[in-house]
Amino acid sequence: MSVVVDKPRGPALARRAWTGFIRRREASVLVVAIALVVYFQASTPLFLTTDNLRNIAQATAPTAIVAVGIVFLLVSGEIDISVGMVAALAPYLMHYAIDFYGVPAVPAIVLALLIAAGIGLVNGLITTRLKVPSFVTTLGMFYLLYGILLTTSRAYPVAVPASAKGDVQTWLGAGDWASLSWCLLLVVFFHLVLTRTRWGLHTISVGGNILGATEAGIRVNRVKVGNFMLVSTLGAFAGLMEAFRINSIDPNIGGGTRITFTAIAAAVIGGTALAGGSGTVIGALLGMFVLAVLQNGFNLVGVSANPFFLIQGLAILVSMIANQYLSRLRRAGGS
Amino acid sequence: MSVVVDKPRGPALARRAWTGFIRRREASVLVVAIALVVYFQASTPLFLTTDNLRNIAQATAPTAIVAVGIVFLLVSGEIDISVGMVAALAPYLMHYAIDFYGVPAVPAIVLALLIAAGIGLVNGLITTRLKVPSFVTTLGMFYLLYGILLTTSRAYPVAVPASAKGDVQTWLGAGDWASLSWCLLLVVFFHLVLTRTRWGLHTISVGGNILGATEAGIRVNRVKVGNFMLVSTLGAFAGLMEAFRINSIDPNIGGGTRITFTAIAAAVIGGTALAGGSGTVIGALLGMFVLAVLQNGFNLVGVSANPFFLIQGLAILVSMIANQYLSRLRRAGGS
Amino acid sequence: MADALRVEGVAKRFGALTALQDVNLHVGRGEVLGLLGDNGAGKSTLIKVICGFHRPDAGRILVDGIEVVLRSVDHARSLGIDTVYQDLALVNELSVYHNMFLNREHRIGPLLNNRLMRRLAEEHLREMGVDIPDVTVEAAKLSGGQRQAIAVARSVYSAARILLLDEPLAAMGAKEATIILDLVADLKARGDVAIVIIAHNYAQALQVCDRVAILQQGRITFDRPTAETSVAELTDLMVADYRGRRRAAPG
Amino acid sequence: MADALRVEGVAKRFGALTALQDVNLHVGRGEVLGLLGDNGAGKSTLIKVICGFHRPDAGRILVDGIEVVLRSVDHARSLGIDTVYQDLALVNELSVYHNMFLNREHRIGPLLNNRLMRRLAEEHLREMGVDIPDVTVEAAKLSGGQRQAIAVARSVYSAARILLLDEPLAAMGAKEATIILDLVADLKARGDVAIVIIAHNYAQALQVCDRVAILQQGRITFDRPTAETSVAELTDLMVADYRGRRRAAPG
Amino acid sequence: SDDPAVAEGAVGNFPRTPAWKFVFVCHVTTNPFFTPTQYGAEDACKLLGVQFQWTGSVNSVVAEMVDATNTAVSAKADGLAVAVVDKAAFKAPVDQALDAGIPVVSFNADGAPDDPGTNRLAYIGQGLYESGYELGRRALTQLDGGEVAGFIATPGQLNIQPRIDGAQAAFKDSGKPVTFTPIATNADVTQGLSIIDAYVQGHPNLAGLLAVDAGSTQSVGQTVAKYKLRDKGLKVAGGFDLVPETLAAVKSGDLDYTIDQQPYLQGFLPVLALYLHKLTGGLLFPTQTNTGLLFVTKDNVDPYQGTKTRYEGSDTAVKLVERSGPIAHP
Ligand SMILES: Nc1ncnc2c1ncn2[C@@H]1O[C@H](COP(=O)(O)OP(=O)(O)OP(=O)(O)O)[C@@H](O)[C@H]1O
Ligand SMILES: Nc1ncnc2c1ncn2[C@@H]1O[C@H](COP(=O)(O)OP(=O)(O)OP(=O)(O)O)[C@@H](O)[C@H]1O
Ligand SMILES: [Mg+2]
Ligand SMILES: [Mg+2]
Repeated sequence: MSVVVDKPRGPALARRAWTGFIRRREASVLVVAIALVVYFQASTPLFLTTDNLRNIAQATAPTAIVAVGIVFLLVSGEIDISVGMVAALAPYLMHYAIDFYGVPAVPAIVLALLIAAGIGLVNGLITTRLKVPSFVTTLGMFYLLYGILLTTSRAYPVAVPASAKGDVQTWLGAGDWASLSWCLLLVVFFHLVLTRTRWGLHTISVGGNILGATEAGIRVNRVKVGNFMLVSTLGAFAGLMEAFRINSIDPNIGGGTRITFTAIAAAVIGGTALAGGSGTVIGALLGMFVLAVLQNGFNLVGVSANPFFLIQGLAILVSMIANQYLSRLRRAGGS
Repeated sequence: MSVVVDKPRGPALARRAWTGFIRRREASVLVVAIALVVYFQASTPLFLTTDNLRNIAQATAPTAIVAVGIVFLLVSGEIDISVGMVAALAPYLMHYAIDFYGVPAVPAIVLALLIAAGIGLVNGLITTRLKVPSFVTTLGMFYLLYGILLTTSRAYPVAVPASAKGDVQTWLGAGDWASLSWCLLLVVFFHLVLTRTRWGLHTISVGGNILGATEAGIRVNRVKVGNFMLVSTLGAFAGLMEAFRINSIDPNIGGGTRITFTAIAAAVIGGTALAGGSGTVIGALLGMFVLAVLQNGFNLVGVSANPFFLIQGLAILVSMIANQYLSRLRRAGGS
Repeated sequence: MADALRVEGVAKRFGALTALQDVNLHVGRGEVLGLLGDNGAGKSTLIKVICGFHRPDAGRILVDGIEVVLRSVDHARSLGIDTVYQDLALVNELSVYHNMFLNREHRIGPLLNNRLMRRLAEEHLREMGVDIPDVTVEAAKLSGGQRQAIAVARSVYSAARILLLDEPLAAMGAKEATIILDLVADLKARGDVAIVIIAHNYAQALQVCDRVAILQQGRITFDRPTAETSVAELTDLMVADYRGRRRAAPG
Repeated sequence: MADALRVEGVAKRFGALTALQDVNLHVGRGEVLGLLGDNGAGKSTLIKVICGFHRPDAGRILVDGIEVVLRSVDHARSLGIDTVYQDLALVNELSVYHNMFLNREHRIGPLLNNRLMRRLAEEHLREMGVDIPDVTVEAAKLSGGQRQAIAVARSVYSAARILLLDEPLAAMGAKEATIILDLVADLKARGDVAIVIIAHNYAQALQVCDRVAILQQGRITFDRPTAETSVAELTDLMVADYRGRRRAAPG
Repeated sequence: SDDPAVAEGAVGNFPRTPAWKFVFVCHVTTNPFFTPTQYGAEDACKLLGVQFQWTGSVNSVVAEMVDATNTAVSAKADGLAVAVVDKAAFKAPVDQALDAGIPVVSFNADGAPDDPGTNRLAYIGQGLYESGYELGRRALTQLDGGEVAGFIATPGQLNIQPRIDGAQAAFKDSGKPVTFTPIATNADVTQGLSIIDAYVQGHPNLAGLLAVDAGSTQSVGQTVAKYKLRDKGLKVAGGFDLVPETLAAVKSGDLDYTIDQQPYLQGFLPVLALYLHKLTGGLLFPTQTNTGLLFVTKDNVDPYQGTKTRYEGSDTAVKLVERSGPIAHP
């Protein structure tokens, strides 16, 4: 069939860069994010101060890290609503290990991450082997972990263990830009994993066409279980970072389902399909950034709680309609 | 190809009834539900008292009604997380109409339902026309409605308007078995709609194969929008019923996302696929019943707060693993 | 009398790719037009333009001599246009008989007349020589040919006046294909249906078509009555094109 | 030397439906076996049993004379068994070239070698005479024949030693079909590959097969060298069965 | 609430001041408990020609509150009132605010009972733990032993968990043979009602029913009425907050008491304290203020029930509440 590909006219390089940008799926969310930044900076000159950017970074990073895992899991066609509870449990696990069993800080953190991975493994096995829908599996796991958390912690916050203070705490969350640095590192790494490795390709295949993936010999269960483990581990990491940042181990880190919910929203805003088969890690970061900017910006401007939600709701609708409009433009313009 | 269909041996009628039962997708959840009832009745003789059954009925009915709508929407391939807020808003809308604008009770209720349908319409149009993913659309709508609810109600509960007391209140929720009756009525009706009408068939088609449904000339957007309207209206109805039952118009009716979340869980437990294309209304009712029995049973037994969640989580996991096991047995045995 | 279906100057682009360009076509009532062409030539795209699935970027479509702007598949169907899609448009989650009557359900009042549809589905399948023991089974469980049979039955047994068949025989066994061709011939004999059929098997195509058109790289390059061509000529034409390009291309 | 592939007494049931019953089959290295049969006869089911997708309810499979219990498709692939499925097993969300190398990706260290895969995909498609201008496009956007070409290329260009092709030509144009048959002939000429090919077009099948087997209602009813049969005989066989059943059935 | 009233001129006997903006960081921003608190803040702001912003977290997510506090510091707020529900987490943000010259008071919650944690200038409110303790102590005046259930909507959530811990401690400290069982209800009041209903049925020998949040309290009242538990040996029922159903239950005797923490003052007084600190260049230092706790019982419920008032959150209108007769005293 006949192919009439548009040839770049004018200065080729700039044009190619532009088309390269416009073809990326994340382009439209990025434009929305930039528009929001411009809007808030115009509303208040405080928006782009270092202090405030740090605030935004700290509000974006942990949820974005969870969102990275959620992207993989959603792309593979599953969902995990227990990850917020893993985030809350992980700092307690570290605390128990250090304060009750005398484990040094770093091994205690590794232990907490390993246990989280184990939780993901259980979620994955129940879902893939015993065929319980992942929504239900992880709902059960959510309550189970909530119960464990409440009974072991007596539902009360505790201080960060002394041995974890200092460098460990600074590097793992308390430092001004620590959480953002980790977040960017993980986003870049997992962006590569999703787009440039077999694991990513197989994750997409499993979510896009599970029958086809099985027929092609992909071990679909292994891929799914792996992604369950990934999301739990990242959730635990985000929880630890938050505990270090707020300098308190709190049963409400993650807010129950809040962090999961927001991470899913970030992923979907960034272009991940709830039904699986497609998604982008960078998009999820941008999606989370958009949500954090909306939260921060209206707070900075000084909107109070009750009207806040009204405005936030409207802002989400308007910016997401703009986002879809832009991405349709993109698709019409691109190939 | 050769067909060797098992012929019924023994008493044909009983056998046919049994196969008819076993072939139903809801059979396995029903077995789980019955097992739970037996278990709790064995644990405490109070379980099957009228008082307690009424209590279970009242805990099951409103969420099950929302779950009916959720089933349709999930089957059609979309999701609505704003419905809990619609449930909270609807009683206030009635209250505003009655107490501020002097509308009589019944028209005020109808008005509240109509406005809810309008909210569903907006959700549907933004999702289908403007192509915003429904998770994001309804997230925005959730916040928007929350803001409207908070600013107009000042987050304070109000009493049920005098003109809505009496018969209206009794029939619409306060009566001992009112909510259950409505629930069963709606479940039966919408079970028929889903399985025996064009609307149901087209809903399944749209969620199962949207491209194919479009090719077959089904107006997919209309089907989706209709289901958004359905879920919002049912949400409003559930909210009104709850306000009448607890005799207070409270911003925490529905618990924000609690009712939505539980309704989705009920639907999924009952056999509805999160990814769309299949689901059963009766299954969702049974799913909700299972969740309500678990809650009620352990409360009746007297499990205290912190371990409660642990036990509930385990119970959900165990009964859902049993459920899947049973339904695999069923499929192996059936056609 | 005007042609049942006439396509004038239709073009369709997908982004930078031009799938159809200045396509002209006509089919009369009681006529069967065979549409041939390489993979990716644009045949299915043309069908999807005619059935209201795609909007053309240019050109017009005339039904019974009257120009129509097709807003949707539904709209096209209300004009009597019915289609067997290459991808079959089946819903895996629905039973065989519901698929067969999808969007053309028989009803009693508001309720589906499942009993009737079941009976008719069994009849149709029997007529087509396709053996599906239980029409209440989900479409997902069927074999490739059984699936295609349902899609074909859906349209062939409809009251369509313009029938578009996109490779209706691709997955059919030799026997089943013969039966379906006979059914098409029956429809043609009725004299009031215009049929467009896409086929890669030229022998099968020539057996039932009155005219044959070839689509190449989005353009109609050949349009002649069946009597004036042959399997050999058609095969040659396609292969000539292939050889020519092979010579021209650098690779 | 033992047959490359031998199937003994294989049976497969789906619930109450018996899809395969006591199937025996063998293919040697350098041999092409044509598998024919009505729609729903069980051909694809047999392929899926051999490739490790379905577990047989009875019977055994021998590869190079050694009995194997296939735990998964992956396991079968590790034994050199590769398949073109009737449903193609494409992932719509992935690009053409990623689909073509799905689960057989070329890599540099842990990263995919996209450049190489892109180049090879373009080469393979060119060899097959299929025109897909941009191999980075998603598979969802392709025409039916283009999709099938990817699925066929995926297996034909693999290093499989037992190749199972389930209607690999169903959606292919006349030209493309010829080329693919030539590719199969080339593989056969290499002498170390055993090939099973399902086709409804008997002429095409006979052109490349050494032996032809017919599957009817889940049983092998015919297995003969190509030289001892003909298109006419095969067609007759199928139709005879059809007529016979027509007479027996009450409907 | 954020009235754009700008100090055009001086108010009262005060000099003209900039339109200072004070930020309240609350742990449950949309909870009805704090509706009168916001009115209190609003009224104080109107009075003084300043503004306030009400922000924080909906579900007592500390990280969100810390974010909101930091944002307020970035936004150069003129004063902060923070519900310090976690003694460790707010230390750094409060110090940062103080370093930036922003006065900070805590309201409603002030770290742990033994340790405020932060360096806030003063605490204005009534401790959550203490109020829970009072809830239990009051119950102990009506019972000497037996089973007591304490209902909590969301265990682990810092707006109410300390209350239930306080109540539990009160029973323990009393040394009386009381078994106290905390029971989780639900953020959704309708579910909470069903849960309490089930628990009560399963435990016919209950001596006391307590609740630590508005939803659970109203549901306790309804359940007591429904099963006529007063006739079945229930000795005490009580809880928190003043929503209409709760007041009706107190009136009818289904609840013995409900605790009014005077939330209006928890909004009004912080604004006043911050204003005076700013006004005097820091000379007037905010002082520790106990906003008190009041038991609403059958005897004094009438004015609460009869009057819809902004000062209890049940009305928005600004109007004088008349009273007459002697003021009850011991
Ligand atoms: N939705 C779409 N988006 C982008 N490109 C498309 C789309 N649909 C078809 N195409 C492209 O348009 C061209 C024509 O496709 P079409 O399906 O019409 O071919 P066809 O003639 O039916 O081929 P086949 O014989 O293989 O079915 C192909 O190159 C195909 O990749
Ligand atoms: N997963 C399944 N569940 C239930 N029945 C199945 C399943 N797969 C196939 N069948 C049934 O088994 C029989 C054989 O199917 P199969 O796909 O093997 O046929 P086939 O010979 O490949 O036919 P075709 O030529 O139409 O592709 C059919 O009746 C089909 O409906
Ligand atoms: Mg085509
Ligand atoms: Mg087949």
